[in-house]
Amino acid sequence: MQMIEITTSPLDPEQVTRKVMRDSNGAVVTFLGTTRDNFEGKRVVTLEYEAFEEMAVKELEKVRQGLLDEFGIEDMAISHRIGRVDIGETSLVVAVASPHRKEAFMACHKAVDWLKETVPIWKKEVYEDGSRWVACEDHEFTHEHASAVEELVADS
Amino acid sequence: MQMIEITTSPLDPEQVTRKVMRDSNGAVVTFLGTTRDNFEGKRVVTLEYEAFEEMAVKELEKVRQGLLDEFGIEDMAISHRIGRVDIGETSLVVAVASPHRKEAFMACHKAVDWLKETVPIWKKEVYEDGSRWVACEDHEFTHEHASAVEELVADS
Amino acid sequence: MEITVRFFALYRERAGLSSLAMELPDGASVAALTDVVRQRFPRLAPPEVKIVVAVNAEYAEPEQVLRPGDDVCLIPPVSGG
Amino acid sequence: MEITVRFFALYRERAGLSSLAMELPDGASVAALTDVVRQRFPRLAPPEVKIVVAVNAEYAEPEQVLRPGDDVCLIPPVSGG
Repeated sequence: MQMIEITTSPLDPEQVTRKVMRDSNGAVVTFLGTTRDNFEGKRVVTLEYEAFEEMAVKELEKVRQGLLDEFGIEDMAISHRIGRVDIGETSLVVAVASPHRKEAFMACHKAVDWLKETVPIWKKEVYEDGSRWVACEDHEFTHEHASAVEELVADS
Repeated sequence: MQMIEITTSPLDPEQVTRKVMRDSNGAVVTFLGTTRDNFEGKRVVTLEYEAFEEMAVKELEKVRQGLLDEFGIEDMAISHRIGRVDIGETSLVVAVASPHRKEAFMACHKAVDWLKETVPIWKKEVYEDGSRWVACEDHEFTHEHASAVEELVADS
Repeated sequence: MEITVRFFALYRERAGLSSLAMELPDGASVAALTDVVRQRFPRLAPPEVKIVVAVNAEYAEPEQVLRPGDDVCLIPPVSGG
Repeated sequence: MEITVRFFALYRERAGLSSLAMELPDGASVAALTDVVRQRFPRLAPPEVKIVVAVNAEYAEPEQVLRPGDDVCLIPPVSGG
């Protein structure tokens, strides 16, 4: 089964989620990144994603394998849509399953953070009066935060 | 729209997720609790859930409202199935959407932890040679962990 | 006063019934009720486990005073999810 | 040696082209390439922004030596998700 996918077709979150479900897992966490209708007060009309596909697949596989190893789990699937993605549509699906929920939540959150930092995919926001390539995402789950959470997890 | 639901019917995760999606949100996190085929090495045949329904709905609404307030977000839906739930089937769906992903991840994780501590629903594991009421879940995301993460979130 | 007590899940199976009308002194507290319950059903819960009570579908403190007509439920350790 | 460099997204639009064959000394490093790129396209990226390079679909360090036939891509700041 293809656990990493870059496609111009609309994403099917349920199909991506089904890839990671197994009877030995008790928890499934699915993240959907959807196109917001605004950015810093400006109305966004649509988004265009471009990828360096060959490399993006490799980098997504590094994210996947790195987090499976880190959390000792086996099931993660990532699908990224490219090309035009309209408001409310889904550009990213990350699905993670594990026997217990903590690993699924942490690995899914870190996967999204990690892929936003390293995977060669670019987003162009199209406004009514122009467009711009988004330079960098809100890197909210910083490395410091991530390692602090890791320590908490190790302690608990 | 009914954001809290307790039902004997199979859950539809996509339908629960759709309840929380809006064009102003950019992130959706959906948790599925599924029935594992084993517990401490014993093979589980099926699960039976029982609820004190009137109170469970009230307690789920407290979880939902408490976390919407805590994270300053607006969209969370929780569905819990009761009665017989077979292996691999979904007993719980928690869907949270927010403009940015951190709030959706944290609120969804805390919702699952919180509801497992307070909502009057009981799970009976049925084995090939007997059954038992599960006394307490793995309370992995302890209060200490939760408050430490809150501080990290406030700092970041 | 008469108080009807409902039993769920583990407690229902251990008590062998799902509800029971109990006679209590007027103004009896939740703690008084659980004392009577423990005498009546000594194997319901081990002494170190607190018997949690909900009154009218809200968790109740031991000091809470019961009134006739209250919906009183014994809540075994929960395990939803 | 001749190295073909590919431009994506923001860099493609700023450079006005999606690939360019560049003549570089044999044994030139990634850093030497980005120096030449900056001279050729002064508005590609401000001086404080590092131009990230991928060689054969892997991120490359500035010291990495280029070889004829390498697939060299300039990677603007990413924004997937």
